[in-house]
Amino acid sequence: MSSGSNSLIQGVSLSQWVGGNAWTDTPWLAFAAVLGGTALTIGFMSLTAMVLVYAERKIAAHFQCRLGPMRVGWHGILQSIADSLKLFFKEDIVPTNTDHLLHALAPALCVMATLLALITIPLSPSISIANMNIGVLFLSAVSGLGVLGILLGGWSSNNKWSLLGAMRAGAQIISYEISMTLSILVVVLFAGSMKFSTIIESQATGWWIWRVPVVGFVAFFIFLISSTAEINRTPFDLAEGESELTAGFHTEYSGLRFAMFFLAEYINLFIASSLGAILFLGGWMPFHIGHFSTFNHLMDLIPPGIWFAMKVCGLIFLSMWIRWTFPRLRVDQLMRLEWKILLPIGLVNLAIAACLILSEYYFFVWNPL
Amino acid sequence: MNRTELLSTVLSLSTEFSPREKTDRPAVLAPVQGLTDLMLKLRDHSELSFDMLTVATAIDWIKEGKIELVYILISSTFKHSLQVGALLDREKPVAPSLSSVWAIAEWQEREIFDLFGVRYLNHPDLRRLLLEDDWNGHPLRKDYVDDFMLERPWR
Amino acid sequence: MEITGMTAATMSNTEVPVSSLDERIKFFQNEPQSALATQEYFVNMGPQHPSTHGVLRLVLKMDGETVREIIPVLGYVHRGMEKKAEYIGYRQQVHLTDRLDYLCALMNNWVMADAVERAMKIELNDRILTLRTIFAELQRIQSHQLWWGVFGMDLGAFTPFLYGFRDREKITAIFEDTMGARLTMNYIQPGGLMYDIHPEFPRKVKDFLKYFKPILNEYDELFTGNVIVHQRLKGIGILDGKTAISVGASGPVLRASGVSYDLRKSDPYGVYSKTQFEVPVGTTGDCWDRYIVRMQEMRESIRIVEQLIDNIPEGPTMVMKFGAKIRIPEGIYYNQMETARGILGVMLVADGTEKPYRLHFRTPNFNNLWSVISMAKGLRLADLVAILSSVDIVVPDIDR
Amino acid sequence: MHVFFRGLLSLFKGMKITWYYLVHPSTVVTQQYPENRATLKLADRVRAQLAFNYDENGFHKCTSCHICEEACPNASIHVIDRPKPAIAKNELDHFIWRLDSCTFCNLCVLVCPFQVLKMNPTFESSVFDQRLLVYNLTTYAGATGPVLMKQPDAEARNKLIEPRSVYDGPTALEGYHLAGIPPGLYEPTSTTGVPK
Repeated sequence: MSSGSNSLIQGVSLSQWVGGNAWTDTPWLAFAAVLGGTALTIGFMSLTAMVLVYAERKIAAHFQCRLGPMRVGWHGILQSIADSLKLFFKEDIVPTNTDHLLHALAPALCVMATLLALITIPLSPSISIANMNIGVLFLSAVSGLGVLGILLGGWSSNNKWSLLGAMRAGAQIISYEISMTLSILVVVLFAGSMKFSTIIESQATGWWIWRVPVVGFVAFFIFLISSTAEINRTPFDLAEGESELTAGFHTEYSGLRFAMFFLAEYINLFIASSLGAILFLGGWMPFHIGHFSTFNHLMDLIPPGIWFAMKVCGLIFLSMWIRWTFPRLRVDQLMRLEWKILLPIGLVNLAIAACLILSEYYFFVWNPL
Repeated sequence: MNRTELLSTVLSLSTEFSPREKTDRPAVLAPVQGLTDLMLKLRDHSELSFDMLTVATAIDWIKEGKIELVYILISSTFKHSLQVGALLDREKPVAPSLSSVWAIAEWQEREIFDLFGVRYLNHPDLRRLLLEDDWNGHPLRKDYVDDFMLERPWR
Repeated sequence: MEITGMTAATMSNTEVPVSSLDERIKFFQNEPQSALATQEYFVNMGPQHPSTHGVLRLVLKMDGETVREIIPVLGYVHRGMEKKAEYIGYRQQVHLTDRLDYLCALMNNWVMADAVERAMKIELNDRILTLRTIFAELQRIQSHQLWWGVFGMDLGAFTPFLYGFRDREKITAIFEDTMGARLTMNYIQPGGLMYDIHPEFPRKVKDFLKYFKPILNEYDELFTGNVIVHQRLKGIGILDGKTAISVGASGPVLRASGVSYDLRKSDPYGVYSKTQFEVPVGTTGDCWDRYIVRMQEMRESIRIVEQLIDNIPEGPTMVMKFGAKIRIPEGIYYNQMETARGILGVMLVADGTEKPYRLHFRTPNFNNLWSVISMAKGLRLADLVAILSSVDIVVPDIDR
Repeated sequence: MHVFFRGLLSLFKGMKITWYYLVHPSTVVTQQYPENRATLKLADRVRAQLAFNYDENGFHKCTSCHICEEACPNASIHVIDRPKPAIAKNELDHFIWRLDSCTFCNLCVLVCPFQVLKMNPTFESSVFDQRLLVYNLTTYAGATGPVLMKQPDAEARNKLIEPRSVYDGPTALEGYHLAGIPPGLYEPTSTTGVPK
């Protein structure tokens, strides 16, 4: 996974856990580290997805005056485990006249893309699988792969609804990728780096969302919208749109393969939210207000991992809140929103950000320490 | 317009209308030939203006050997209604299609064709509406029998 | 590089339009060998589809996302109701009407009972009529609540669905107390009502109205005001008044198209003539108008119930007790009323025996569905879903 | 611009509503069904199960007049009677009620001249086999109550009574024999429901 191109990937913190120059000295140790990293990532991924599914079901239920899962475990806390077990043991139905190879490949591709994207996310200063210096670029490149899985899944199902869903997803994800990248670029310009840890450290004195008063917020807003569209969630869930396309691209999937799509969807939610937290909300940096040093010290007491988790949870909650409140857009409105509204705003925003940096009218610094 | 006024207006419209007995609302009988023209007259008459075809159905009078087409027309402006009947031969029921007069008649006629077997001339798309395409017979005819008609099994 | 479409066009010696890019694209799309040529395809929407509200099947001829043609295929819940009606007595017919449009079972019961009563010339007392009117209006609110929820779900918002059902449940509970059933009540019988109302009924209805009025404003805030909803509904699925009349549309669909035709006003039955209410009428006849008309109708229904609930007259709830058999004098009787979806008519052909010679149901959804065909042509698939939902079809009502 | 912000405001308004319900758990309306059996009270009039009215002695008043059978729109009631020489009339042998085709229209209850029938609000009647939805409602077949009460002599009364195995639940249809109906009394239908 990450063992190949050492020139690209620097400072793999996993190697530091193993100790010393593990990469060069003992190849089997390096191999074990990679294996362990992969296993850890997959474990983390499954766990996160389970927690997210449970959280989504509970939160959605309470938005809607329901209780949600209540039967398995205390307040249904084991519901996700029961569901995943069920999905494991379900029959894997493959319709006749489908392209069997691609049909089987599509969910794997989806999961692979999310897995690759997930390894770049640093969870705290000490926990990160691959802290690359091209983190942002790698993430946006790899997350674009996910759409291939969706397209293949829709196409190989040999079902017109699936195909429609896949086409919608393709058009949507490719379009919104542009806006998302534009908003990410703003932060990259500010921070002067594509490395996630550097971006986060550059926000020690203030988060990018308000360190540059308007530009940062606009970029965050665009990021929020386009990332919601990227991960196919309401109001942009046209690819699945159950009232229109029954289930969109995964209509013909069942059992474990469906579970893989499901997993990818929730991990994408996690990735998008953590990306938002890293780029705009300061990653694991604590919340500081100006010169209130007591308050700031208090904030510093909270460990960085918790800070990061809090921010990610906040963004995930926001995403769920939006999902369970809004209706869906139509496909042409979706495209209009991207190409006629978000893209121009994003471009102008990027230009303004560049001008601000060039003119060295540096930022309205919130708390000059 | 009350009942008698309405009826006299309709009857004065054409000599081919004849009043129909035993109905709870104003009703006339019309000949099948030229039904479309008569209906057009009823629709476009300024005082009647029956612009809505609410009911189009049929009754199978098996003893008389007739099928009666029943149209109930409503005027959306004057809110009055009229029942128009037309008697067909039960063995060879053929009637002109009214789908050019009221758009909905297309479906209603398909339904009547489906359930009574009335053939419509100049109908754009005369297929069965409710039953399967390969259904045998027309169920709302009084002499229709099939194996699946459930009676009380112990009688 | 040469586009294959260009060569095809030059080969067939057709003139390529030069006026605008759009026209040129259109030209090449129609050219069969062109690289831009599109292919229309058929797709079955239904019988098992989440937004056909039952087992309606629409065969769609699509061009990408655009719906070019709609061919409805009916009959998946055809139960031969009219045939069955010829085999059972008049008193038993009422329970069939429960199963037409199951969301306004009480109104359907009323139409059937009223048809029998008119045929037999039975005069009802004020208590029965007032109660029937209250029930009908409560049922209208209930039906519209469900429609609102389902409408939200069809537009992709799941939360309105549960809010709508939550509030509908409150009316259902009130009905359950009095009628002993939640959906298919069979409560309004020829000659009166099955039982007297539950002693708690007026209080519970008042409680409900008090609860529901602010909730309606909440509906507006959550859904009506939402900018996405505006985008999805305004100017979509326009049905002009003339077409609406010619397809025999009725109910909110007709009134949204600007035709103020409501049997409660124009041909008052029950005690509607004694109550004050407005008939909400739309202007353009698009989905948004149908939405607003229905929301407004809920408010008007609340008004009607409020006027009636405080002074329900005393009296018996069954003026004529029938045995199992009722005989109706010979003749054709047609009776129609305004249900939540439009005009439900019952044509009774009696021959003097205890069973009808022929019974025909004129159902509102049958005609309303026809209007969908003309409305949705050339729009997107998502619009078709919105239109279907705004027309508020109930499939058993169409198929009978 | 104005439109844009108004649209944004409308979105926030909707989010405010859902937020309200999230933070007010008292608005939850879910009923935890099997757990709340103790508190779940259905209205008295709920029609869920047809039952016989028995008096305190365990007798019913059915005279086997078949009016309920006539009134039933979908042939869900089948009254089987037998000659009773003691009263020179037919009397009720079996009262078969088919839940699988019943629509709970309540007409049988309404038309019964002796108020023998009633609808109970006991709703948990789901079974795994459709055939089990055929009920035999007479728990006790024998002379009707009034006839028996006229017999002061216990010996003679016992002669009027033909004790049957006590019925305690639904009986399968595809053999009426399970309901205690002797073969030949009634030709069972085929599985498709079409009379032979």
